Amino acid sequence: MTPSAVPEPARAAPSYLGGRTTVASWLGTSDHKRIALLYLFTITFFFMIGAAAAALMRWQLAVPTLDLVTSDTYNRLFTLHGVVMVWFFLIPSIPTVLGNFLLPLMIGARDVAFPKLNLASWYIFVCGGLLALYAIVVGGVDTGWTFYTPYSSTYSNGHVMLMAAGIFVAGFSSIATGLNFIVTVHKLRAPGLTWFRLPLLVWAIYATSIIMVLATPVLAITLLLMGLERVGGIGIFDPRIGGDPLLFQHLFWFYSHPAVYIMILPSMGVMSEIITTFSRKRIFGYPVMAFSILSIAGLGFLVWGHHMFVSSQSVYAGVVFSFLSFLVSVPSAIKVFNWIGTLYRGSITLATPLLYALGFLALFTIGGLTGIFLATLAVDVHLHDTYFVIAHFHFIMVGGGVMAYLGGIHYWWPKISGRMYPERWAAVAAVTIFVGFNLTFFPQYLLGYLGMPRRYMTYPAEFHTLNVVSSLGAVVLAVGYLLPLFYLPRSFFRGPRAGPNPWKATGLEWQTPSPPPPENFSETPVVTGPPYDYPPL
Amino acid sequence: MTPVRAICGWVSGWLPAASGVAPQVDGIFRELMIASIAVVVVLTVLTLCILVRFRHGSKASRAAVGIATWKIEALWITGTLVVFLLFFYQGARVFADMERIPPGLPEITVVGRQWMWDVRYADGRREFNVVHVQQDAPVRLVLSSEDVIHSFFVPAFRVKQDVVPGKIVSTWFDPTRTGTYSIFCAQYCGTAHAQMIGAVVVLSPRDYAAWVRRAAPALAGTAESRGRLIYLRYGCAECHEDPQGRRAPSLAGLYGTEVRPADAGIIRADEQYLHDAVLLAPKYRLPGYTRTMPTYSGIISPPDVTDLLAYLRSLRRPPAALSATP
Amino acid sequence: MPESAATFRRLFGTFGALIALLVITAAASALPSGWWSTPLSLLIATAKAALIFTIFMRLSGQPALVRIFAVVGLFWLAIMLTLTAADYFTRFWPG
Amino acid sequence: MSAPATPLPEAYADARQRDVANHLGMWAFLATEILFFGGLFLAYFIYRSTYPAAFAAGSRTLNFWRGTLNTAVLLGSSLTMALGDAYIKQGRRRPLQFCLAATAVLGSVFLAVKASEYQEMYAKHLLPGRGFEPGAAPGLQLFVLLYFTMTGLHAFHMLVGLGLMVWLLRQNQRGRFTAAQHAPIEMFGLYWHFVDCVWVFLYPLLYLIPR
Repeated sequence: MTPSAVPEPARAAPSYLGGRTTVASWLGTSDHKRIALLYLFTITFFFMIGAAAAALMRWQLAVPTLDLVTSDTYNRLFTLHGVVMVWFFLIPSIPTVLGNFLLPLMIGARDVAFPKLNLASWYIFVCGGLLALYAIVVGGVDTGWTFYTPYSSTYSNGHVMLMAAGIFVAGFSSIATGLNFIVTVHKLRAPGLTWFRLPLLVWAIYATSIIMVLATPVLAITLLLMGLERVGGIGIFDPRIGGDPLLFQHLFWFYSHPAVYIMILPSMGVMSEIITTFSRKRIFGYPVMAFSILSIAGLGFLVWGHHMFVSSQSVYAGVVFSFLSFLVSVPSAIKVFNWIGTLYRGSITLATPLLYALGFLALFTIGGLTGIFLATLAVDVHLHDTYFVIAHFHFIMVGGGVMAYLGGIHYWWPKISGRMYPERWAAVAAVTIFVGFNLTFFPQYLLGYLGMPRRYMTYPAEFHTLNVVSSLGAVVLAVGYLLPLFYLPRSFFRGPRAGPNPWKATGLEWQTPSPPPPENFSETPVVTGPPYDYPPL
Repeated sequence: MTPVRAICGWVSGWLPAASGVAPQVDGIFRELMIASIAVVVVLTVLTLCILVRFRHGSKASRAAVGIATWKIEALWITGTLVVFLLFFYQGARVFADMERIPPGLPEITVVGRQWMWDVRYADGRREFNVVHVQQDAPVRLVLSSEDVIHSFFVPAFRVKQDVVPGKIVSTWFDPTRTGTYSIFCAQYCGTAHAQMIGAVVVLSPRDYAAWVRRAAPALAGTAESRGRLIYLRYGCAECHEDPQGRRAPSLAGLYGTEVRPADAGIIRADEQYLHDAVLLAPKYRLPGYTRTMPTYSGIISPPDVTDLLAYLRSLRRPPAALSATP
Repeated sequence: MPESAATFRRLFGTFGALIALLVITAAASALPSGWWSTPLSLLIATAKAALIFTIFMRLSGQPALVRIFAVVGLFWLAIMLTLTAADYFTRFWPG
Repeated sequence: MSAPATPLPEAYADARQRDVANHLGMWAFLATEILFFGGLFLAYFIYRSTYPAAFAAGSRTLNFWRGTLNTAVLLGSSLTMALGDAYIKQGRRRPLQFCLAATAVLGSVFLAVKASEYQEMYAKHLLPGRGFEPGAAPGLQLFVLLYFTMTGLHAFHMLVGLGLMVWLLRQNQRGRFTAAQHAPIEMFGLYWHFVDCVWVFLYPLLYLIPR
């Protein structure tokens, strides 16, 4: 049934938005719902900065040699795009916004385990963000988001220390959030809510939190060592005294590959929620889906070497990491099959969240399959560090991560704001993003196969036509991303009122008024049945 | 499948397969493309049919699926795993061939330096950003970097090898088709990373011989002769040709043999060992010598080190004259 | 849990054991070394750390979940060490 | 879980639940510390296997006796911390005050001995960088770099610990801690014992490399 606007519900309790609305009440809140909105504004701000850098890069790359920016500025642009998008948008996106808002609601808790730590993690995130912003404003960094030594520690003249400090601080926010969610899921589940009755988004956020807690410290030590080497002029990665730059790569990728699973796992949780609701059917193979999430989180720590196949890493290690990389992609494939299995014999309503979910399904499948190309040793030798890799991770991060994030925002918008988003505009935006995305990034697969290296500001003429298509696609994608920025804030104040459960979905978060009262539930709910317990069709 | 095979063939035909290994890599790439396109087409059609057939309000039957779900799950888990392992095995097999360098290939030293490729041939000729090779004559590239990490990438040969400072890495290719193929630097290395482009010129045997005659060697004499001058200029003989053999080990015939340092088992004295011995002072302590070798980094320039290594490699052990070797 | 005199005796006992282990490992390093000396010193260090974890940090009295949290960090560290070693110790493999 | 008589400020049903949650949170934090130091242990492990001779030489430049003394001092501070924790569980605040002070003193002694070692290394031109002893094997400078990084990071954690102890001493003076409510002491105890465990591994790896 299409979401019908519900007459003005009797105001039982003031919502978390009501009550004290002074600035101090927002900046001093320890209510997980308000902290979620604080994160929402912050990461949207950073998304726009990263997107602006991407727009400039696509403009520069529209023509083989264009002097829109100098090569130094271009290097700072792609570093800015990488750092801001990875650490200040993608990693916090679903866990800190949807996770913060929904985790306590979904497990029937009053708040997260350590509310004050939750607010502290937002402040730490803002401090890290300001440091990184300051580093960008005063001149930026030209090392790439990977900070490979010896360039980053000895030869770069950008503000590497400031940027590394910003990321170092933002890492602690990631650890604090992860730690908070792990203890919350273990300790604050409602009575009767056993592990196998948890919604899959809770599983996904739990697994993501484990990766956040266990991977981020290695990034911290890596940036610290790189910083020491840069400040002291001498360091353990310095080849001049026998150090090995590959050790930096091992330490960096030990964090950074699990980090890409931090970015994609929550999206898989959102997918399971949206697809079950809009096909009004129980998830296909719940235990397999839950174990797939955990095995992705676990195996994700074993595969980092596939970033270093051609970096003079030993052949034996290459074979080991290639094998493990193939293993880690099996759970993702299973999840795609299970989502389609869930749609099968369901009663499907094509609302915007499902449009985003179907977009995710298509783009994540292509992204995942091209990941197999890169895991195949012989083919990776040719494709490594080319635009094929750029297309691969954008299909996963943007085609998968951002689509699921937007789908989640639209799906839970009635719960967050108490009002419905405009269905027509939202559908237009979803389709525009899907079309623009494919136009932008699919040509890059071909460019990559033809051998166009990444991080090139100018390129030989034979790559021209595909780059023009990609740059045009970027324009369409930009329009697609701007639309929600207009209609969502408008609908926050003037959208039609949505009742507690506009989608008629199962799940504890839909059994409380929307927007929910500060203490979430008047009395702690008791869970009796399995998750996604839709009546047989 | 013919249209799919045609598309893949058409796409992979854009980039010439100009080296021995290229057809194998393209073969695996084409198989991967066919499998991926097949999966995407099947899943898309399946999803679209489901969306239409099971839309809200349609009359299609919603009875539970007869087969136990775990059977279906087991089916596509094993199916996926088997297909993946097949691709893994093929990729690893071809990769092992690509990495195992056939012995005895002519060597070209390529030094990556911020934003150029410094190419030196065995007979002393030196070029920048251009490598001349003969058709169907496999060549071994001895790669090193003087500053940051670069990556020697020739798309037409499907060859790519990161060039890490402080490390000598070798790769090889067998150019099968004549023509000029671009070299890119694939690993970000600074401001002019995008301008660090070179070319591999593959000549037919006749043209290659003409080029060898015509191109005047940029440097006097061969690498070995220049190496000997460096060997004498820095007084290596003073320790390494000590008649009693007490000050330092003799270097004659050292290249390629095994060395027994005090505490690290058996090490082969290859380029890396000699390069480190000269620039970084010996990693391992050889027992029984009075002098500790000073480090020459910053004293002997890297190009000279390459020539010195060439000279050391040419030093064969004179038959019985040297009694001093340990 | 009630803090009886036994707890204090246990603490002092543990401290004694730690100091004893320290003396052993220090003495062992003075002896002529062999292949065994590094593994031995690491074994003793692990024993000392285990003592501190279980008694001083009271892991023995904690529910299973807390003990898992205590060990998971070490397990992940082991993953990092072994897989990186897989690269460094086989660099000369293809000859 | 019975409905709480007075709703707890946080979302917990009872104190036992919150105590376990505190321990879970602290141990998760210590897992991050294990991996944080883990990066350094990985670097040590790789470079020691690449430059065995230089690391053995480097280990000989360190002052064995001061290292051993420091280990004993730190084990002692762990004991006093554990005693303090046991006392407060009996509700006895004065012995806790004494134990905390003893732990702080032992921690300061450790840092003082460590500072003297650094000074001695400076005197022997073993500070990494330009002033490094000319002609030394490259691995030696890597060993010294790792020595300073590992012990420096450990010393930093000790300084943070001392700072927290000052705060705990003031809180205890104001009678904040009772037998029922002493989570900060227990959590700090875990942190302090962990820092001691790190040194337990640093000591043999740096000081006891066999000849």
